[in-house]
Amino acid sequence: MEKKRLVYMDHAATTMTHSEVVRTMMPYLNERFGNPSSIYGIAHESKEAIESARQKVAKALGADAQEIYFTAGGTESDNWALKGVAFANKKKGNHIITTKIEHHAVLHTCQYLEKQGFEVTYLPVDAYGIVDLSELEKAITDQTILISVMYANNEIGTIQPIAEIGKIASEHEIYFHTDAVQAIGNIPIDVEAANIDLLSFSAHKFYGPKGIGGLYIRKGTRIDNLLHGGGQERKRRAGTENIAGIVGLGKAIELATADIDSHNLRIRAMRDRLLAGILGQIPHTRLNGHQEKRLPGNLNISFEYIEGESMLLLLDQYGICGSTGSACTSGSLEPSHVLLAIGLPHEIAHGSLRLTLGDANREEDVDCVLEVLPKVVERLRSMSPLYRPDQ
Amino acid sequence: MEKKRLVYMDHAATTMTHSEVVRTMMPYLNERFGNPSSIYGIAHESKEAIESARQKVAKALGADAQEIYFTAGGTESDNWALKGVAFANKKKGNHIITTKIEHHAVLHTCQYLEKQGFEVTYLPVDAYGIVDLSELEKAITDQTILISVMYANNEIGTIQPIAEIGKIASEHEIYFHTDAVQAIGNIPIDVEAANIDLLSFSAHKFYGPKGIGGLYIRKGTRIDNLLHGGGQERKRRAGTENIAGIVGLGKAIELATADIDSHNLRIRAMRDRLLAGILGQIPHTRLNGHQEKRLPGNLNISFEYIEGESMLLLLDQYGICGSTGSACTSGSLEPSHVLLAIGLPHEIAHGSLRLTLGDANREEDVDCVLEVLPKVVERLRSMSPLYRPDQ
Amino acid sequence: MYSEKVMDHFMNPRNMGEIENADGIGEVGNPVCGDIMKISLKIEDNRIVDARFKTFGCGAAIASSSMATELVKGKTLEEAWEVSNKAVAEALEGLPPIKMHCSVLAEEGIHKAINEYRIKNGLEPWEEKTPYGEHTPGDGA
Amino acid sequence: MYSEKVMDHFMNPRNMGEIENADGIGEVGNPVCGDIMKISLKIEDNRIVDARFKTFGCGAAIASSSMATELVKGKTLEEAWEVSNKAVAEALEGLPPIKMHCSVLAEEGIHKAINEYRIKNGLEPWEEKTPYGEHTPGDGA
Ligand SMILES: Cc1ncc(COP(=O)(O)O)c(C=O)c1O
Ligand SMILES: Cc1ncc(COP(=O)(O)O)c(C=O)c1O
Repeated sequence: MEKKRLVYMDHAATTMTHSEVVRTMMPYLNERFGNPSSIYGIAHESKEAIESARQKVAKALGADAQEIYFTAGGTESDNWALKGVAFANKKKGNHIITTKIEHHAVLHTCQYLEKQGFEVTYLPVDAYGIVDLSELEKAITDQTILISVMYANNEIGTIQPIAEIGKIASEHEIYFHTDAVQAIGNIPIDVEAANIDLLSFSAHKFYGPKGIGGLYIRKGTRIDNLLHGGGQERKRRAGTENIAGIVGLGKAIELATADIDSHNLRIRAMRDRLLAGILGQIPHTRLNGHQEKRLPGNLNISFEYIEGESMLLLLDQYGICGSTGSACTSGSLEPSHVLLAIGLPHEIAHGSLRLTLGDANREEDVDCVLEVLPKVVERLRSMSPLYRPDQ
Repeated sequence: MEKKRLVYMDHAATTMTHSEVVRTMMPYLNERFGNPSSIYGIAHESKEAIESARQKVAKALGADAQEIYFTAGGTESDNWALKGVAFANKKKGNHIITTKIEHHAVLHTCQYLEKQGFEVTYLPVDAYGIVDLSELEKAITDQTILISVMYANNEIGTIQPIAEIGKIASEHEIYFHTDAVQAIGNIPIDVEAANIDLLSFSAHKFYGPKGIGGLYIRKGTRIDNLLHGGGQERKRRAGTENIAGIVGLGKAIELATADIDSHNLRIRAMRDRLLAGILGQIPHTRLNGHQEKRLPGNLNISFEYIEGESMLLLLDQYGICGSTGSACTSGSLEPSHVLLAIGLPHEIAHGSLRLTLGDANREEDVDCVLEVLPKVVERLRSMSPLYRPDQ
Repeated sequence: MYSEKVMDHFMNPRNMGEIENADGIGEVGNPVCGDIMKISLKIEDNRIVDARFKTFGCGAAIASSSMATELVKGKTLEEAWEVSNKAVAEALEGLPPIKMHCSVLAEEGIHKAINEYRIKNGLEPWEEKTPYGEHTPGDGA
Repeated sequence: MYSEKVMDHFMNPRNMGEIENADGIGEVGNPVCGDIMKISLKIEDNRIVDARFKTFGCGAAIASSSMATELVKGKTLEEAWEVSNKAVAEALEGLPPIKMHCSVLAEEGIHKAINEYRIKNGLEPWEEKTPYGEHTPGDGA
């Protein structure tokens, strides 16, 4: 089988680091290695580089630089936000509200907190993956200390009504955390306007390096530390700073948020053409998630009668990179909790394919998928005991 | 004042990344960006790169690759080891033993655990910074679940009798953690021979990149997760892997442990010449730590009547990078807890200078410090109200 | 992740399809778990002369079905009954731990098809060592 | 970390030393905290005609002593008493928050030296706004 150029349509999993970002990082991997906690000249350079990156993040989020803390990624940020707020405010209450469709970094942290005596409400979502605001209001008790709702979902791309949630949270004086890992660079964010108290981000999702991320913490928020040790990050996050990573994150967020609209335009156009082509050519196929309120690059489609992993394996043979919500890639029996939460039956959830477009894609990639995917689906259906051609 | 070449003598704070390490990392910052959790070809490359790095770490420690977990650095590893073992074993007991001279990543984590209901014994050390084994034996109770003693101290370089401590711990069936952040590449390590159950390391201390480290966890050790989320690192440490960092760590540990002896020989020789020169030329001066049982590159010297930060500032003017145990660099009133623990009076602790030699140094650096330092000390003493030249 | 053999049987599955008027048919698995295998056998003189599969499932499930049908073709029913999931996995040059259940499913499919034949022909069905459906996938550890 | 002015006064301290037969001497701080300043003043006709310092301490402590002695030289005792730690810090173009206590120490040193002179000359000592030693360094936040 002929290998074509790599058609990378898994930008929600991770992105390639922008070459300008790598270039900005290089000096800090080489001669500029000084530990920013030190006192001599080369340490100052490191310190300044970190503070300049902090400014860039602050600007992208409409925050103050002093409200930005660097972490090792989205997972650490989510863990810190949830555990840190929960433990620091447990005298005030023990109730946390989140949703059924959060990333595991939030869900598993909530499960851990349940073991520690906290109560967690997992809000349901509608068929498009959107949280019901009246359900949210109903769930609030005088014990509620934290609401955590993701900005945009990593699987189906659904964008939540974050400003409305922020308003509800602030009216009830409850801290509001949002996992914006998938949103940065795709949706303009303003933590002030949306009443966000804590916001997680991860550089490798917006063309920055892996292993670096951050947490926005609104001034005055009561939150415990997650990592104890040295006095870095104004005594809130210990550990020698990953300077190259931080510098890369700063550059990446600057690039990703410089011109969100025109960036989206290009990607959304390709995405929409791809969607129309797939739905037009392949029967027994449905789009998961919301038609409008979705990330510009995200497609999540279920193909009945077939299973996702085998689809991915065949696509890989043609150089197409995608992902699936089938349990078969994760080794569990349950397919994606997100697809189940929007009401998909198990067998349909198993047959889902996520294609997430981004900077790596060109129109010819769309052509390639539109040529290959129908064949792949047809081939697997021909093997499937569930499929009858006359269906 | 003429600026000479940078004389970097702060290798214990951080090291420059080896050029070969940077070269090994580069592909993973560029084209090899695939998320190792994915299914397609470029994801496999990432996965293989991670497993190959894991092998290298395992080899360096005498461990099995399946016992190595990557983290964001020494701080996270220390936090994980202590909190993870404490919470997972709290039904067995609530007592932890450590020492007064641990890094803050261990000490502050212990203080956090005390707030959570654990009891912590902080063992004293002798005048050289060595833990008394009979004190350790005496401290053990039937509630003791963990002993955490650092392999080598970051300030005074003292190397602990780790194998003996491991023997005691294993005889009492108590988990033994060691913070080996400063030891890797300087001391041959064998987790089997020394009965170590958990061992922390951080790449930037052995010519690897910042923001990446790891924890060795002996098979069968009961330990909770610290970061909850995705199934990475065999479900024990969530978060998209910092592939470039991991690959860099792997290369760095391979280089650092390839030929410890001859590497040490060179550095120890420079260090000893520097020490002899300083003690010979500058009166009212003493070496802190142990003469023999110390890291090959470590010097920690107290100069009476003067304060450390001003010493560093003047040295920086000559391009010499060092550090101090004076509180004045950290913004607290208390000088280094390590220097106090070995019995130094406050004013002597304030006047300490740490010079840590490593790969960046050549003989001319020693010459430079021996030329500059006496002038710096003399100058500050002439300003000091505590100093009488006839003393 | 997968051995070359698995990829070969996934990309070029042997015996894919259904036998018309099959002598024995076994359908195992369920769509909730994401794997269904349907094995059909042509049996002559107590010997499997043809075996076919249709599978809804992952790469390992498809490769396991393909390999299992290959392994039983030409064997007597007694011999075919002894083809274990381990034999299937080994013939595939190994399966990832979390995919071992696919080979179990293939073994079960063959067994179910053989017993369907036996029952249809008035014979006592043979007993499974582990009842259908009680396999659990590895925990990925 | 430090302003250019701080570095200038640290590298080229003004008025370093001790005045022989000083009219007023103030020693403040203690070695435990890592800063000691000794200020000596030459006073003529209620005016500071010379001021010197010796300091054990960090860069900010040395620069603050240097600047404080500069600021009080030529001033009457009343004027010199009004030279606050903030004035010292401002003249140095700012100090990091965690180093503000160094400027407090310098103010205290001047005050102590002036009062020592006043007591020696049978005058009532002036009252400190904050008693010696009650300053705390910033928390670095
Ligand atoms: C929505 C969301 N939250 C959190 C994470 C975790 O981020 P990371 O893997 O960088 O720790 C991810 C991606 O993996 C994500 O998509
Ligand atoms: C002994 C010791 N432990 C732990 C750490 C923390 O490592 P990191 O800063 O890489 O998190 C350090 C260095 O800072 C150290 O020297």
